[in-house]
Amino acid sequence: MSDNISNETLLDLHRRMVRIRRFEENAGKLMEDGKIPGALHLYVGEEAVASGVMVNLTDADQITSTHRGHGHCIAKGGAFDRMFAELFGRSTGYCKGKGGSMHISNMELGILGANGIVGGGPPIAMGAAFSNKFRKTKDVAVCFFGDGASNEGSFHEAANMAALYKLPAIFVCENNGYGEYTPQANHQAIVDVADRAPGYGMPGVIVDGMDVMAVYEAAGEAIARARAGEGPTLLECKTYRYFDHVGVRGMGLTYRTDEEVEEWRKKDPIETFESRLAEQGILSAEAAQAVHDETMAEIKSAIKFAEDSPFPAPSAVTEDVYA
Amino acid sequence: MSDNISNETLLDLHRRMVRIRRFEENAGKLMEDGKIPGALHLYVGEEAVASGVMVNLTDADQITSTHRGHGHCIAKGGAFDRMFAELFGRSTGYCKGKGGSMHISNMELGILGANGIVGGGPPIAMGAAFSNKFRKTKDVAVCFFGDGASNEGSFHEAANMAALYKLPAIFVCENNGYGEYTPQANHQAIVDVADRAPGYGMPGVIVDGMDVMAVYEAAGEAIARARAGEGPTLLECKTYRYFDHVGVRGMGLTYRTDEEVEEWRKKDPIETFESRLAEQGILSAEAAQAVHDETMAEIKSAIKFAEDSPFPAPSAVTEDVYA
Amino acid sequence: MAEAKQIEPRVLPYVAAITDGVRAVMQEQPNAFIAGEDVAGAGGVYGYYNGMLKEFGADRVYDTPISEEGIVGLGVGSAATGCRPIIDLMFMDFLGECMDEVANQMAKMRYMFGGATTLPVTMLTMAGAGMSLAAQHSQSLEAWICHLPGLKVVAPTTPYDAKGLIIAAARDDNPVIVVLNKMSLALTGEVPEETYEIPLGKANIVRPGTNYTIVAMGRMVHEAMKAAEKLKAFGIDAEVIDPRTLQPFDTETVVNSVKKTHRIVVVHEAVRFGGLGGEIAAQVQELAFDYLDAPVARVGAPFSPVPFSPVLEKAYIPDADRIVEEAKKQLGL
Amino acid sequence: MAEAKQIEPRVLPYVAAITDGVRAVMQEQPNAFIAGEDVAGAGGVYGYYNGMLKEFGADRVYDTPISEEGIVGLGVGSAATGCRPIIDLMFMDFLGECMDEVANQMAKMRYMFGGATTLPVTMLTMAGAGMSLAAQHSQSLEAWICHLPGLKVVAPTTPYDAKGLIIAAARDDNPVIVVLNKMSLALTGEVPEETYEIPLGKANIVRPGTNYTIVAMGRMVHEAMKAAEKLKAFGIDAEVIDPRTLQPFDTETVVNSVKKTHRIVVVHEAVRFGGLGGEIAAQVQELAFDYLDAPVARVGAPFSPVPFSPVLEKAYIPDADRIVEEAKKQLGL
Ligand SMILES: Cc1ncc(C[n+]2csc(CCOP(=O)(O)OP(=O)(O)O)c2C)c(N)n1
Ligand SMILES: Cc1ncc(C[n+]2csc(CCOP(=O)(O)OP(=O)(O)O)c2C)c(N)n1
Ligand SMILES: [Mg+2]
Ligand SMILES: [Mg+2]
Repeated sequence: MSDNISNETLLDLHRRMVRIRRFEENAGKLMEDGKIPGALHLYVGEEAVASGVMVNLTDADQITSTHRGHGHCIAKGGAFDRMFAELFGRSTGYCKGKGGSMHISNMELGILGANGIVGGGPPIAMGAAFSNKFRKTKDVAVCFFGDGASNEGSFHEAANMAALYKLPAIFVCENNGYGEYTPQANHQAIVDVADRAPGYGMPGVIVDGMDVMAVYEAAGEAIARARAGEGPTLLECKTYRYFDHVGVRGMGLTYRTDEEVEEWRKKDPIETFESRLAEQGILSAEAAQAVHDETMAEIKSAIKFAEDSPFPAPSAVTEDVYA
Repeated sequence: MSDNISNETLLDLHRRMVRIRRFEENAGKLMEDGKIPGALHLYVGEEAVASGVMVNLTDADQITSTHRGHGHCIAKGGAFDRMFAELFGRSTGYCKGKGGSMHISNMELGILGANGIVGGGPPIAMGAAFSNKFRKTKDVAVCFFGDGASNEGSFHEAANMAALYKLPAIFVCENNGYGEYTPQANHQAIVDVADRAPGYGMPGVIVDGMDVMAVYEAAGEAIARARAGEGPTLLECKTYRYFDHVGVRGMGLTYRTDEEVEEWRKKDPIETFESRLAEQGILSAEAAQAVHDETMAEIKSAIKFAEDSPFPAPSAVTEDVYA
Repeated sequence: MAEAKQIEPRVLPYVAAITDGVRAVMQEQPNAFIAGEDVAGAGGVYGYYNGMLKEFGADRVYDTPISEEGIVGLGVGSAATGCRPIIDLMFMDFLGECMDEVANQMAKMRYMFGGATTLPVTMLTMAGAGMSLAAQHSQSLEAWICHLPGLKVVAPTTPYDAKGLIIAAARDDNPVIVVLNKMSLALTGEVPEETYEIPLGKANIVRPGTNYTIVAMGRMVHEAMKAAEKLKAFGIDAEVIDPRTLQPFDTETVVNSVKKTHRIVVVHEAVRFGGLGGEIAAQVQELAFDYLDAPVARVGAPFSPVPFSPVLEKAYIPDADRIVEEAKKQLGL
Repeated sequence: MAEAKQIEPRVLPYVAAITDGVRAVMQEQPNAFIAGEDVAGAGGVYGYYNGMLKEFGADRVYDTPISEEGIVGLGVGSAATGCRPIIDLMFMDFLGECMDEVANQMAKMRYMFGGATTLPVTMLTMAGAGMSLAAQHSQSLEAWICHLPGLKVVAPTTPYDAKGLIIAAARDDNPVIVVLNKMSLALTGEVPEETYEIPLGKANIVRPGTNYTIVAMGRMVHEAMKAAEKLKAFGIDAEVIDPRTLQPFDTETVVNSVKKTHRIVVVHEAVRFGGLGGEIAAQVQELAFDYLDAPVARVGAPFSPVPFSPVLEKAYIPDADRIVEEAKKQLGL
């Protein structure tokens, strides 16, 4: 266990991961049961990334998220009830039902939106980081994006500008080895997305994205650099999604082997972390279970809140277009 | 003098550079005298790049060019008369007067167009390289682009795809230190655009773009690799434009010092090469002068051809939209 | 055997008809290939490239990176040099990512080059709302591309049209964008086995009628048909026209219809303001002014992005009821 | 001193009026900054940011890389977090490079977020043909952006309008795209010293008239004025309307004019097919059907990319003569 991390932080990291895991499992089931409309891209397996990064952030720091955005929102402090309400398309949701899974956002928490556009986040995060510097705050802006997204021109432009202006921006690449059903080797000729960092004049750091402490520390360093005015970092987290690209079972395509999934599951970010915490006497198995249970209880009441919430009035369709 | 380069090739390199230089000087004058409409971006100072690359290519190899495209077209075999006719907006021009300076093209010579869009070339060249591989030719596609263009998302996407598919594509970055009036240090945090190559999984090579033999050899290697099916190369040529961004005197802005221009002019690609050729007894000063004179004679008659050529009929405006 | 075929028409869903059309093109044209995000291994996110990789091999079916500008560039550069690419833009909303390649390169290359090249690019893309995919995966943006000289645009409505228009698009030497509709994927209809072409630029009178004209684009054709049924109760015998090709637009067929019916509504799923309906209305009132007994009506989406919540999405997407409503207003019923 | 000012109105060219407007915004709004390609060191390729770097310093005026998507992202991200960015898109043609940021992010963010954010982005861009800059530097693409709920669009015609509309755009809490015209840069006109705002969404009756309406957008307003002069010879007293704001469009002013004049032509430099003229024509015939003595006419560019050669470009761009021609046809003269 790292000496630098307080027990409080360790428990915080754990709690955030559990909250994501349980939320996603439930959301996935609700979607596959036809209770949640549209498409959900679930974050299960990747919890260490969002949690490890976000524990370093305040509400004033901003993030941009992706189509696979629930984990980021939860780790950044998103409330289950308003998130579920949004997924259910209710007026009590974070976007009053207008955005849904791919656009969950909350300005008070610095969540500048999930994004249905792959590569949509980096330019916006770069703009927020620019704003932080311009307004002379010490806030940072973090964008999450996938290995697939690293091939979008928008990432390239944002990374170059962030480095040029030495902006307090962190580019967190969640390299889960696939863009939809296409393995990384079929979408880029490199293994490490971090190799792109020197081309922008920023440091590129690779971290085990299944190890929440490693992510926490690497992100912490990058964020400290950014706050100190030393510019952006590209932080690549090697991770994996357990579920299909969309939903849990998804389209049932055979684009990866069961063995591969099993190998990764052995590195499960929550289970491995719980073992370590137990070994160190920081969190017993029972105490860990209690976190899961509390989370489940909260999820249940959040789902109830969502299901009991009203749909928006049809007339709301043309509201909120303009300020 | 390199042992590998035949005298014939050396003379060819020289001739192409001279042809570009003289063409551009004359075109610039015609533009500033108001005889050529629109905007010309002139290539003077950068002749070694186009010439050094193009001597390695056949008519079947393709190039995509830029807004600063005359040099590429001339080096690829473009005829002065049809080029001037295009600049003058005449029906005998390469594009029947529809394209002008920024769109000169010729399919027989493999010139897939100058391009008014910065970063417009790389995706198209990548597509042509794909086609070469698909059609099992041994042809290569070369795109030229500037330091400024290297910040466009289109470059990023094209480079990644070319490396992924191991396409016979060469990305020739003409790093002249400026994007319009913005020095490189104000548009990217790197010094060498070639540093971006590893991020795509392709070799990055830096060459003195004022030394036509160096360009010739480096391009030759990259092209040989490409023809052998070993994939693309990013070839960065450090060069300089003597004239302003547009035209000769341009807007008269003071974005660079006279000293800087003078320093670069000392490395003039034609003068230094002529000295070397003279030293080696390959081309005497008189023989070199003859090349200039012949070129000038050809230019004069080409301008006359252009000026004597008819304008397109106004009704041609709606022709050539569809096949 | 010939008789047997006539007795049992071949019925396919829209999604399979797309596949059928693409397969016919791939078989017919040796220099055709398919490239797009997840089209090879996965067969496309809606499955309409299923089996293509297996049948035509990895040399002709390519998964691409998530690089829409690169994908269109692949199409443009390869088409200018002897290929006949079929490129896939997963959702029409992603036009934003590649609009330069589409608008400034693909559409204009031939013209800028003085006619020196052909660009036989076929681009398939998926439009439309109705699946709660929200603002960035539900748009109908045909107005953008129909405003671009140099492009052709088709919008197949039925399985039959999907196959025939894809084949026509791929045989055409110009860039053609095929605007598919995701809500139509499961729709079934007759699709002949053989390779056939639906001529570009010719509208289809889906339902002949005498005293009212409905011009509907893409999926809205089906809503128009429902509306026509409902309008019967009011003594209205509506003619429903599916333009099939949006660019070049078959104004003549529409105007001829109006000269007969004297009343017309134009329907599309796109936002009404600035949609293609405006162009058609403007043309109709210009060319058939004296025949019109009422202003040309238009039905389109309201002026907002596409909302997520099913309740809002339903309020958003034009449907048969809204067409009937508009018709009744126009007919004073 | 007050009298002295009244005696000598302050006359500026359009290009300086832009600067004047931008300067007023920068002075008024501490969180405003300018960012774009060559806007700082060079003052913009047409010089309308001249002096900004000197006056406001490098903390508020930024040269950017050639990264249009990044530039708009800079605008969106900073506007959502407390800034009021003025971003420059050098040529409107480059919308293709950043259409995702414009259409899928900037226009939709507020809506997708359920109204939780404002996005006070002002984007200046240069449209129009006439300088032999060919197909990729001459377009008028306002139809694309006016079809996007969430955006506002203005098109200043005169120096006075340029300043006043830029100020209004920058004060508005929504993204506003200011479509400037390069052929108007040298055009002079009165521009008051003080900071003033031209209300968004209100058309300007540039020339009142009685028996013919010309609605003209952007630079075409000047051609419309010339046409109005020429039409006098035929007993036509044309009313010329400059919408000033293209989105939201002031239909009311136009319709009221038509109710008086009974005949109207809509003019824009954009390609006629699919241009905003279609929308306006459709609205006018819908709302003033019974007042129209002739179909709504439209003048726009032919269906081709913008050609380079001056001869072709002249044949391409709509002008006063073409408006007169159209009017005469319409009036049976
Ligand atoms: C611009 C754009 N292109 C394509 C898509 C379709 N799409 C949605 S998610 C996805 C894969 C993204 O891969 P990656 O960035 O690695 O993220 P992951 O899903 O693996 O988390 C694709 C192609 C999209 N939403 N936006
Ligand atoms: C997409 C796009 N953005 C901006 C411009 C305007 N522009 C024309 S040339 C140029 C500078 C290009 O710099 P670089 O790529 O270094 O080429 P150089 O002119 O130095 O040869 C710019 C910004 C353009 N033509 N296209
Ligand atoms: Mg991924
Ligand atoms: Mg340069």
